[in-house]
Amino acid sequence: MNPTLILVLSAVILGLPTAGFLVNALTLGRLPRRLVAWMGPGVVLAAFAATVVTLISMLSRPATDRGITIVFWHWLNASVASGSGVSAQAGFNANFSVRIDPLSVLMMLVITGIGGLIHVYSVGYMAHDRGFNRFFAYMNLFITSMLLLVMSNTLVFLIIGWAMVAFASYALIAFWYDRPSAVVAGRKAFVTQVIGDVGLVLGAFLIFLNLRGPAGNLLHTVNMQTIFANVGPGAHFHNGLGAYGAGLVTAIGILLFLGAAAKSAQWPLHTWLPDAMEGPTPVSALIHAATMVTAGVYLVARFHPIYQQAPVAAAVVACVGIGTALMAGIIGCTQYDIKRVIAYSTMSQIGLMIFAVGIGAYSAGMFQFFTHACFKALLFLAAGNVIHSLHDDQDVRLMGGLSRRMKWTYWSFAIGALALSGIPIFAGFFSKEELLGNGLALGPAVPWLWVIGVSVNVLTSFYIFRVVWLAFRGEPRSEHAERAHEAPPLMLIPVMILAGLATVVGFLNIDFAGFAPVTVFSAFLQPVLGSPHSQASAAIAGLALLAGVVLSLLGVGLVWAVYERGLIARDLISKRAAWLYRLSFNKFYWDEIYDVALVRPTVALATTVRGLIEPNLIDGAVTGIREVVGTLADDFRTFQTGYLKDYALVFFFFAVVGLVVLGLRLS
Amino acid sequence: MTGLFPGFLILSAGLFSVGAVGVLVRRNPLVVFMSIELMLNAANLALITFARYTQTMAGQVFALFVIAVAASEVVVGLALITGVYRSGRRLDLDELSEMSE
Amino acid sequence: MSWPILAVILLVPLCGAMLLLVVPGSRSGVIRVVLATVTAVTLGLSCVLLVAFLAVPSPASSRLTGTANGQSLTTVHSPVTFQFQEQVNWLHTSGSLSRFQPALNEGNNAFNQSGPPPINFSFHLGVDGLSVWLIALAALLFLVAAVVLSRKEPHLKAFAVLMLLSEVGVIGVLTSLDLVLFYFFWEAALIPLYFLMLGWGDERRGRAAIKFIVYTVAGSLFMLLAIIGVYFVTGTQTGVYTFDVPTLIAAQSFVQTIHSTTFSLFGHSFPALNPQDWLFLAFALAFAIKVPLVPFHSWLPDAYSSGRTPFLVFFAGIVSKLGAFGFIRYNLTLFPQASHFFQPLLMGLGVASILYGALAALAQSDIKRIVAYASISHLGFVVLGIFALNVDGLNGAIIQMVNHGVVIAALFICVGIFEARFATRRLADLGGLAKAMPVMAGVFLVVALAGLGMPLLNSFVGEFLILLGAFQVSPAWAVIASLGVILACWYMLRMYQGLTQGPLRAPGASNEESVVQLAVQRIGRVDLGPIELVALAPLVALMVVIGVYPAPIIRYSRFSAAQYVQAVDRGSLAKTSDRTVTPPGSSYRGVG
Amino acid sequence: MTVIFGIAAVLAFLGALGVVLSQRTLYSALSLVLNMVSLAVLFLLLDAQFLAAVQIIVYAGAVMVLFVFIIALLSPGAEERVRPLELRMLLGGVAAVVFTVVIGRLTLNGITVGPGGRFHGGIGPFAPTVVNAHGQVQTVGEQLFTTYLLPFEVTSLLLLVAAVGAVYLSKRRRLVA
Repeated sequence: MNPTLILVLSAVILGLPTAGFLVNALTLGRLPRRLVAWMGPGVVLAAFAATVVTLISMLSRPATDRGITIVFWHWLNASVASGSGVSAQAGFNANFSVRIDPLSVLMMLVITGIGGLIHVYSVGYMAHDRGFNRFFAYMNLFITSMLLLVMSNTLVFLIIGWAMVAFASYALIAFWYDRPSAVVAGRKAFVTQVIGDVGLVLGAFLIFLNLRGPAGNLLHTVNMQTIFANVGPGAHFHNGLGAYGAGLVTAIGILLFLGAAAKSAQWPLHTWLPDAMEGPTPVSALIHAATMVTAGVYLVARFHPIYQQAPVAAAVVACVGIGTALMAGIIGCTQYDIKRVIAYSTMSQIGLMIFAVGIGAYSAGMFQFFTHACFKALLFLAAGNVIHSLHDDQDVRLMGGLSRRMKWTYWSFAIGALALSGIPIFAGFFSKEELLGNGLALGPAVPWLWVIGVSVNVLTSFYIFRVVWLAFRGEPRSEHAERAHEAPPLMLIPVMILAGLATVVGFLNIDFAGFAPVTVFSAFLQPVLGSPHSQASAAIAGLALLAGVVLSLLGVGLVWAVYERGLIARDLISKRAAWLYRLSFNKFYWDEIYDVALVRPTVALATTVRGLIEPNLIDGAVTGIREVVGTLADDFRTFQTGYLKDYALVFFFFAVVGLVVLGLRLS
Repeated sequence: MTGLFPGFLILSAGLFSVGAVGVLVRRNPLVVFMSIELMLNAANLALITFARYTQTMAGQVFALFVIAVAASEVVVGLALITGVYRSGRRLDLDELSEMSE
Repeated sequence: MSWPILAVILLVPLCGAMLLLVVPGSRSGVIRVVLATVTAVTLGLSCVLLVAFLAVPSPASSRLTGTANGQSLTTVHSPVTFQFQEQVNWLHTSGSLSRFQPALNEGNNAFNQSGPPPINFSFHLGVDGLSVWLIALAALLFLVAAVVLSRKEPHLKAFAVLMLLSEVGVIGVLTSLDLVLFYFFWEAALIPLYFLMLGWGDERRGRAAIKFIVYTVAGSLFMLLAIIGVYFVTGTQTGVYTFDVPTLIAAQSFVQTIHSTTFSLFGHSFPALNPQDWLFLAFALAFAIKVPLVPFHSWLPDAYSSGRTPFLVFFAGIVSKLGAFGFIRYNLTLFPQASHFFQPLLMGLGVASILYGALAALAQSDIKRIVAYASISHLGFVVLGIFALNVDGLNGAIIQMVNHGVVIAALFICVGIFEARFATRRLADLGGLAKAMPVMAGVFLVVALAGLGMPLLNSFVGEFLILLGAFQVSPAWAVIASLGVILACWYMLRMYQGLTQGPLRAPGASNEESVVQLAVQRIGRVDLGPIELVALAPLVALMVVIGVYPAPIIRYSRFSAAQYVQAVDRGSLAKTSDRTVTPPGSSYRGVG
Repeated sequence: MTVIFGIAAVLAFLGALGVVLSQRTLYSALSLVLNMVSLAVLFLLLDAQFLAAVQIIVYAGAVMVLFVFIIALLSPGAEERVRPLELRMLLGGVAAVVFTVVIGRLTLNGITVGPGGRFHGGIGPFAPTVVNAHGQVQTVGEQLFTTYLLPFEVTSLLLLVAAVGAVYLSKRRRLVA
């Protein structure tokens, strides 16, 4: 790869969305809408084109030579060389550099490609919105931040991108800022993300302060390539950090995962994602399905050299992932808001990806990310069409019978649902089954995590087809549903492109333990993520594959039985196992728990500080001193007649006293 | 002559005390001013005494300055007193006070 | 630089104040023009200083030859060097001054003389990488304050004169290299600030001004005693009787204070405080009040919530930095051992300020008070960074001082804009204003994000380095301090969202038109006016530039930061190894 | 010599008492004149002829004339009698007596001048004979215009300010009370 070419290309890729944002922001929303409608998606699609050029240029090189690091500028350097009476002191130093390699290019392709489609869709979706320009400013800012996140070769800039996407996400969730619920949801998302950022920052500190080079010298670097090159076996972190002891790498792994969990809505930092559906639907598709929420997966995959050294941390990652997948699946079955169902499905699917990268199946996790980006964006955009035509109704109980009125949308949504459920030939089938298959050979507690993962399949296909049935089939249950109409072409074409992608991209990687292997995808990522790991034997893998498909179909069958035929009563669960239903419907009460355990104590503490400590203790101390002084002053007050001569008298009197004292000493 | 040295100083102290008492007890601003002049003169006497007995010039020169300061003080002070008188108030320092509550 | 640039920087505002005295008070336009010109010239000069600072090679450090407890003759260099030094002897009490003259350029043997020490102090100015930025920041903030100063401000002329006088005081504090001169400027700055606080602001300003003056004067009295104490303690131990800062810093190499004596309490034995410790505490008290650190902060919310915007721009922006500046310049260099001894105390106070300020900000209903407590929280970070006593912490603290000045000034301007338009400071009274004032909402968003430490904006750089520095000393403190970042996000968003988002409301107005009408009636416009934009633009630009490319500031500060670390490390030769994260030999400090 | 000193001292002291104790302002002023003339005599005794002359001219001449003018102009009536044994009077009187006694004791017992005396500073070059040989006025003048030039100039400034101030204050307009 030609460094100059890559420099220019990456500058273009990062610069175009930035420019789009700046132009929109600095003109203070005065640009004509038509211009913005071209510029907003235009910059992203142009960045996509540049990414494709990068990809082509990369593919022309041998697989061993597909990574390149480009330094843009020195961000800061606090080190001092010796001289002028100062001995050398090493301080923090960091460059702004980007890393172009297969993993980052894959992420860039998804971000700019799917992001571009969603931008185009947004032109239609937001056409009548008052904040059209503001919307595209934030969207472009998000693309920039997300690209920064995945391209950065410096830990600090990864953190910067990490926090900037959080801001962009906040701004877009609270985009309709006159809705109080949107405002609160935005704040919740932002604060949760900042918690994750802090974890990431602390992890970065640990790496920076403790990483040693081959000679045993401290490296003090935030350059990610240097970090990865030196964390492998034989070049360990130094374990001298007092209380951290031998668990240093584990601590780093857990701290980094704290950031990943916040971003990817994994337990225990997951509660913001469903609320984030307050934002416009394209936002949900772009940020809360395709790109930002998968950043956690990217982070763990990118830092796999560290997780390979920290099996405990990796196991924690895997367990949290699979646990979140199960929990979100259960919650998704009882929700009525169409976007929230998809949001919980996102949480669940990302749980599976996190599980994959936790057990070491990095390439499988990334493949699931890739297909998921296609079909989940598809589902959100199709749901967006529905919501748009129903005038912002999101409750599936108010829908019904839309398949006749919105045929294209219906079929697209159905393809998305099939892909999500992992029904064969659709993208999700290839990625998810491969991913789950790894659970039979890798990670902790084999094969029990696989058992959980594969049983999530039932839930997945159940909740998504439940939405398909409730929303699209049957009879319309509201006026809006009766008057629903198909979306305009601008919003339909991106949906259909995504539907096509969701059907075909699975064929990029067919890897079922030796059945007709096609390994385009994993071979592409191999230079970064290493070879796919040994799998279970072909027979067991085949059985597992079969089990997965059967369970998915079981979910669809259940929906058919409950909603189409009425063979099983709808309220079976809510009657027989009311506690389970309530648990699911109330999202396992996490919001309430956090409210009681964290939010309220903090607010109570703050109120105490303001209402009690400030006026009584702090000001009180001051007032107390003043009162003591004041009382003393009252005693002396009889002297303060206000007559100048009395003051003079006192002065004279004491001057004489002083003189007497002096005189006695002198004589 | 040397024997008179304490005499000059005691006289100076006595004059100063009398002047100080005058400042403290009299309420007529004119008399208070005169008492201040008394105190300044007492100080002058001390200055000149010391100058004479240490055979230096500084005391005399400073006595000269004191006279100049006293003169300017009287000028301004008397102007103030006439001003106060013209504004129709009684010439009584205690009644003129604005500092008492 | 062949001309005394520092003295000129000091003189320009002073002459400006005198010039303003002859302008008739009714000519408000002329007054504003003169004020803006004078502050702009000062800013220009400080920019010249910035440029020249890097061009001029760092001078050879002050040398001092002396004996440690009369043992042997050694020569030490002052670990901290200053540029653009200007020195004029001001007052001395001995004819044999030359014997005691600070040994700036050649070593001398001013030791072991008998008899009472002469008192001499000089008009000695100089800058280093720490103060050079603060001078520029001060000049900028005074210019911004001059811009936002309304021509309808009552007693405009008095305000302008007092403002310029306080600029003289502030820059004097930053440039003086003589303890007496420093104290003089420290107090001189107080007087105009007191009158500015007393004369302009809301109805509670009187109480606020009294509180402020009592607090700071109480603190600085202790400092005055300590200045005299330093003079004698250093003098008796090393024979160097001087108020000259570089000489004093060099002389500390000879001062031996070991915590050898102990006293016991409740069965534990504690090291007894020695004179150095008391002097450290006296200085620290003065600076802690000025910063302010948490138990000493009670003057601040009242002062910040009652003051007028232009006053707050420079008062909150630069005056609170003087405390942090004092910590670095005087506490670290003059009492290296005590600095190490009290490191846990000061870091603890820093962390306490961070959390306490953040929590208090979270519960306020008055937007100005939110900003006031936010300021306490942010300055806690600065102190935390300073007393990490390492390169990263100090660099972070220096850059954070600049950042905080920029951010807090911008926040007060923003809050002042809302207050001017809707005549209320209650958060609950306002809401959804982004609809009525979109530009303002955008600018305010950037400012609020900078306030909560958003990456690619300036505060992030400082907080990151400070936390990194603190982490090396104590991971636990750093983790607790980072809770402050989370709380900052919370209270800043609470204020930003409360003002600009949610349903539109303002006192006496229910819909968009009436809100606009109300504001237009009151001050003629609703969204940002050109003057306000001009005032905010440089601040916002600085936030972005420092955040994206902080290298230039670090380029100035890192050399000085390394010097200060070296100065304070003189006091910890025994403690160095167990304080650093890494074992000796390959220390992070990279000795050699 | 001692006799002259005794007479002048008694007169000066009586004059001072007269200033403070007289009921009428005019008597006070006249007592002050007596006091000043006596002081001038004492100055002569101390070999300060120039200052004695200045004392007569400035004080007894200019200042006292000014006082008398003002008294005549305002003709203030008799002040009410100082209430006897008022706290003020008592404290002031006691302080005054103690002050004089202490000074007296100090000077009689302690302070001596000259070599070996407790009064430091040594003996300067301006012995009366030297001064008189050079000329009293010349000596003072030389000192004023060399060593004490700056205070001298400042004093001239002070006089100017006082003059301006007096003119300003006595302009015919309502004064700020």
